[in-house]
Amino acid sequence: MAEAVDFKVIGTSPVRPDGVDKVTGRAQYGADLNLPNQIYGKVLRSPHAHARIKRIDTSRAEAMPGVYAVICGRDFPQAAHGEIGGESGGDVSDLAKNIMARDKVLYHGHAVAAVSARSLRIADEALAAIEVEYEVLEPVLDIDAAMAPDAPLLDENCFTKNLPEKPDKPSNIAAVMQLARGDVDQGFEQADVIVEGEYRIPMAHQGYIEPHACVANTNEAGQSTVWCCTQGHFEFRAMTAKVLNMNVADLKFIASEIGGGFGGKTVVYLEPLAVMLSRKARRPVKMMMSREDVFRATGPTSGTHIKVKVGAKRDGTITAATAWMAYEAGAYAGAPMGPGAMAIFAPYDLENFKVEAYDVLVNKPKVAAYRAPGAPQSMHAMESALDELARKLNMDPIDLRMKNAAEEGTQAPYGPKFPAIGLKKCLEAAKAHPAYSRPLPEGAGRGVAVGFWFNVGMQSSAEVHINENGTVTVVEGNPDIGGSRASMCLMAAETLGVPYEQVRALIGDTESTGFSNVTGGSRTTFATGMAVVRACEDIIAQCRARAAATWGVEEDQVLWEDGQATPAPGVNADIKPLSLADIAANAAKTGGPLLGRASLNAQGAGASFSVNIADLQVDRETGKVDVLAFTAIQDAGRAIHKAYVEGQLQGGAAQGLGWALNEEYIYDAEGVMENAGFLDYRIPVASDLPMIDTQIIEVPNPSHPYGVRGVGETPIVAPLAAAANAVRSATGVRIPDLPMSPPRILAALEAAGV
Amino acid sequence: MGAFGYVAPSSLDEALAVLSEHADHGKRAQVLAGGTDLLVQLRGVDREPRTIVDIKKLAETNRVQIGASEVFIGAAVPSAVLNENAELAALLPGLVEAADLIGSTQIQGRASLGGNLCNASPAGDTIPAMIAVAAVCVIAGRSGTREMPVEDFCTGVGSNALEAGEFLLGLKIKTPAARSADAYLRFIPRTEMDIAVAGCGVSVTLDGSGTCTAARVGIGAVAPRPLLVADAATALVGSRLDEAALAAAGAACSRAASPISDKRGTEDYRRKVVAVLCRRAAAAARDRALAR
Amino acid sequence: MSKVQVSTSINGEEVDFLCEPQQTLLDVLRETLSRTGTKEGCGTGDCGACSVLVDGRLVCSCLVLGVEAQGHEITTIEGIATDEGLHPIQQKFLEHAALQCGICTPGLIIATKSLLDRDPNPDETTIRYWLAGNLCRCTGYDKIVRAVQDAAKELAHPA
Amino acid sequence: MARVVFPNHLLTFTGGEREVEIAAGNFRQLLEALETRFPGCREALGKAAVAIDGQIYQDAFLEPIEPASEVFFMQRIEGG
Repeated sequence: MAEAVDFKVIGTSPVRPDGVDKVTGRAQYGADLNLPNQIYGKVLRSPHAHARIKRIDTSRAEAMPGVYAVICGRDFPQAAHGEIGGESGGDVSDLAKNIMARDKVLYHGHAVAAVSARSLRIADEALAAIEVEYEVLEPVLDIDAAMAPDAPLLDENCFTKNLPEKPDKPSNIAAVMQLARGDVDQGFEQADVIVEGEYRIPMAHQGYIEPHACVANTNEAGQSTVWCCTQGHFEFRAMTAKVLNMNVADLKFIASEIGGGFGGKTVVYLEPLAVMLSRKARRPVKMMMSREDVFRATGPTSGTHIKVKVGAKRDGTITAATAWMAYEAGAYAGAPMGPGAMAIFAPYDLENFKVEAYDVLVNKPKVAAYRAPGAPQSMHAMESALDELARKLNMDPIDLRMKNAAEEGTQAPYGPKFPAIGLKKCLEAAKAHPAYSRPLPEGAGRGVAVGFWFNVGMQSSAEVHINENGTVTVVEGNPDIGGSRASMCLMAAETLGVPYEQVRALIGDTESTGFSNVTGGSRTTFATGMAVVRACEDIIAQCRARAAATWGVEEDQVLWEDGQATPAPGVNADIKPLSLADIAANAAKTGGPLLGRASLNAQGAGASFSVNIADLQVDRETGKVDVLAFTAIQDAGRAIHKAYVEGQLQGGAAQGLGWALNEEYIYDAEGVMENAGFLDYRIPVASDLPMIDTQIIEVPNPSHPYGVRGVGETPIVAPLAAAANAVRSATGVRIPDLPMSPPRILAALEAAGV
Repeated sequence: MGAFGYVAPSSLDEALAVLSEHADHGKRAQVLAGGTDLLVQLRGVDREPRTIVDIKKLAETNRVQIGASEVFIGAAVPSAVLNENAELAALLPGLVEAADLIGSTQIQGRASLGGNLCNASPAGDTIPAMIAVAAVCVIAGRSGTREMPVEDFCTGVGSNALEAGEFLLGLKIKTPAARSADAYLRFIPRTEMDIAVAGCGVSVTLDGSGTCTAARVGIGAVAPRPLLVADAATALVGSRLDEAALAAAGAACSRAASPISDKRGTEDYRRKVVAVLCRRAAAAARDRALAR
Repeated sequence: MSKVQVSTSINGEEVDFLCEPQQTLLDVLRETLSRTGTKEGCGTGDCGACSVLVDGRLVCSCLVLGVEAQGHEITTIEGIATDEGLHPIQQKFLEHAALQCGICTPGLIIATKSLLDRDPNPDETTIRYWLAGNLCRCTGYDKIVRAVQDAAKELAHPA
Repeated sequence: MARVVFPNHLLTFTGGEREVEIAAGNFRQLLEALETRFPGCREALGKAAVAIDGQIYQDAFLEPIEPASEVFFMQRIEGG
């Protein structure tokens, strides 16, 4: 990383290249494609949370006029066990069963059959004509009950993984994980003060506004083109190929514009069904989930039960910390308990700690990634406990965190030593921020909390084309969820030394550009950005060579400065610099079109830390919470597009506050989700929130040419505890469980007698 | 299976004829005003074919008339139109507030008092407010129109007193006298977009000394149907609407409530909060009446 | 099932279409007329992504029947920009980075237009409550509110 | 000799050994050396993420390893 930070365009906030189409309704999202001859597919879903499928009779539906195809579990190839690979992980066979149940349904809303028909109405009527006979089983809905030795089993072949020896009988505990260092018993003995807490959080959904949708078009040779909203069309292609036992080369995936994902659009649900229906019908099949389907049958994030114990000396030094954490996986193994366990103590330099984490099957939808998967839940527990610890020690909560904060060289709880990180700078900024010292109105409270996410790199490809007039087209493979085209253009413009307006970025389909992993893990600006920069460097090298050829000098006698090839000092002073446009105009004579390429597996994603300050007011008669002010401070490494970095901080804050205050999956005793809609799954609306203040800290990531750290996930982590700590400060009562809904707050206040 | 149909009668007679014809032949017809409940039901819980009878083209259901002694609000007038009517908002601020609380701006562009009432949700926001101002339902049927106090209109969760072939034409409300005012408050977890966890409408009339001479209190979302709480009114009448009287009225609301625990709130919570809302709404109504 | 013929006006153009009586206006716009700028986020009036104006009145098109469009004037996101270019609201949404994924943006722009048509100078609270029916999951609303405030200024005093 | 540390969930493949010292020039050689020492561990270790001197690699292969290097195997990290 060069010291000079005198950037021309990086750190500005220009209008995104795809903007006009998105404010005029032209941009095409998942459900916006209509093909000639298109028919509609719909899914029949289980009315039971746990049942064995005895019989499925599709004959009446198949005979209906206007019905083209009916499929159910028996029509699918047997998917082999094996890792899906890529970002999402998990088991292929589980994925296959999750998108279409075979012998058992494991949650209310689990797909059991699908139809394609001339119209949505006929498809609905066909679904109603499918007969399914179930043997209803007792649902396992509560995480503690699921872990009990005598609990009904979701999967008779589930033997807990990662134990020293394979257990002798199956259980709902799919896997355990432990992290430990030092001697916690001794650590607690050294402590002057010990706090303990127990925290429960129900499942929550990403709540992207666009329901999943796709159009699949299969030809007579079995080749399919699939248009869909996805965070990663290459990985969707891979999953579809594995689930359907197809050749990847026979599948072309085109990523539509995507209306939000937050991790929820990293796995397939509809796409393989649409391919099968389209193959059977020999027509394009369009499938769209309803909002209810999205809640019931796509992956929310885990509900959790977490216990934390922290001991410290009088001066605030933490001597030991332990955590026990159970994460709901939903119907199939794969809760984010690993990252949750690795994140919980990550901000702190601890000598003695122990974390025990469980991946637990319950009769609820299989969880999917949700923004910093696993970390908001576990760090809510730790950051709440630290708030209590600060109170017991009579210490400022920021000072307590500063006393124990990790910095460069600190051995992270998950293993490696941290390179340069920005936690201490964020804490200093929070302490100095006016939001931390301004007076609070009557009845309000202030809470602070720290957030963290690892961030990932992974594989990316990029191509840079120089058009004949010197304008630049960047082609990459990451769906743009939050303005990443603009970031790519900024990095390309900065590297090439050309104006931002001269660069356009587009997202290629799986046949027109190189492989990229999903847009997720806060990796796109980091990893794909790195590929774009390298591809631009490839262009620069080519331009220098062509300038050298034009001038009849050696390549090392040509420099690239301010978007043009210039002769090195001392080289024939009469030579006029050649701009990108000049070189492009003459490209035919110097070797043909200019095309730069890069592909990489980006390493060295930098961890991103945050500190949030929340001011909340509690109506003591109704338990209602108003958010008065919120400040999000985060280390972005380097903000490429400043406004979109702020937007990530603000959006994460809003999601975290929603999770803290109102969002939850509510189930009845039979395992039916009772609030599968935006009316009662209460995400924040505009009038619920104040302006969200942001402060971007920049501790450049040494592994990225411009210092980028991933920035998208960390913002959702700290708001949960910041809100809980603010309610504690406002009321004097610790409410350990989320959401802190009005009935829960009022009941807690009454129980505490305040 | 029958088929869906749609008619938009342009006269009251035509509307009644369609409804009667369906009633007589056992065919299902459903009246459409703003459609904000009906279309949600069509998508989910009730997809059965029927004839949809759109009453928005009738003069009567679109009428808002403010007379010296009586206010008439047509059954299909959208909330937004009520909210934009400054004269109405000044006269019946509580009722207009309640209409303004039904859903989003978008919903208010369609949703009507009449539809909110006929849908007969226990949590319908305008119903307690209408109870508070003693609104009277004007019901059209083949044998003429009949009237019914609004508190008698809802007969249970989702059921109302309309007979086959009848529909709600509008609501009549006595024009409030001097030193009379109403207020409506509801509790929701967010600031907007939620269904009431509890709601309370209060209207009061004060004499020259500020003593309450008449009151009505309606509560919602705390029983199978919105209720008129006579005991709460009794607690207010004769007082100067001081804290003690307000608390007594609130307590009466808690007693009258028979709430359930569900995804929106617990029984205990609803019982407590309806008292808080009653106190706050009565204080707001008092302050408005004093200012008149 | 017999379809009904409907004559309406969409963004100032006469449009005739056939629809089933129970089909929503949203469904007609998107699937029959391929006017896909209007989005579906929930189908139950809870998210505002399908906002359109009917005779200038803001509604959710998922809660309007296609047949009800007969004789009315519908305005959708496709009708907001003019021959002169983007509407100032659209321009300010872009300048303020008031969209991330952009799926809620058409609905928000329509809702903002209906607000500013009525109230050219709304305060922050008014803006937030008027837009409460338009869910956005990406932005936390901060930049949206700022874009609306700036658009109001621009419309009052064109630069 | 590089210091190599295993998390609990991989101890089944190392016979319970948490920490070993291995001489290797790069990660591929390290895996081979570990396979020799703990037969059958290669597949699981190859799928894990690894931190070499503080740098996390999701898919390490030819990354150089110095005699003084610290190598931590860890669970792969996902993201939303």
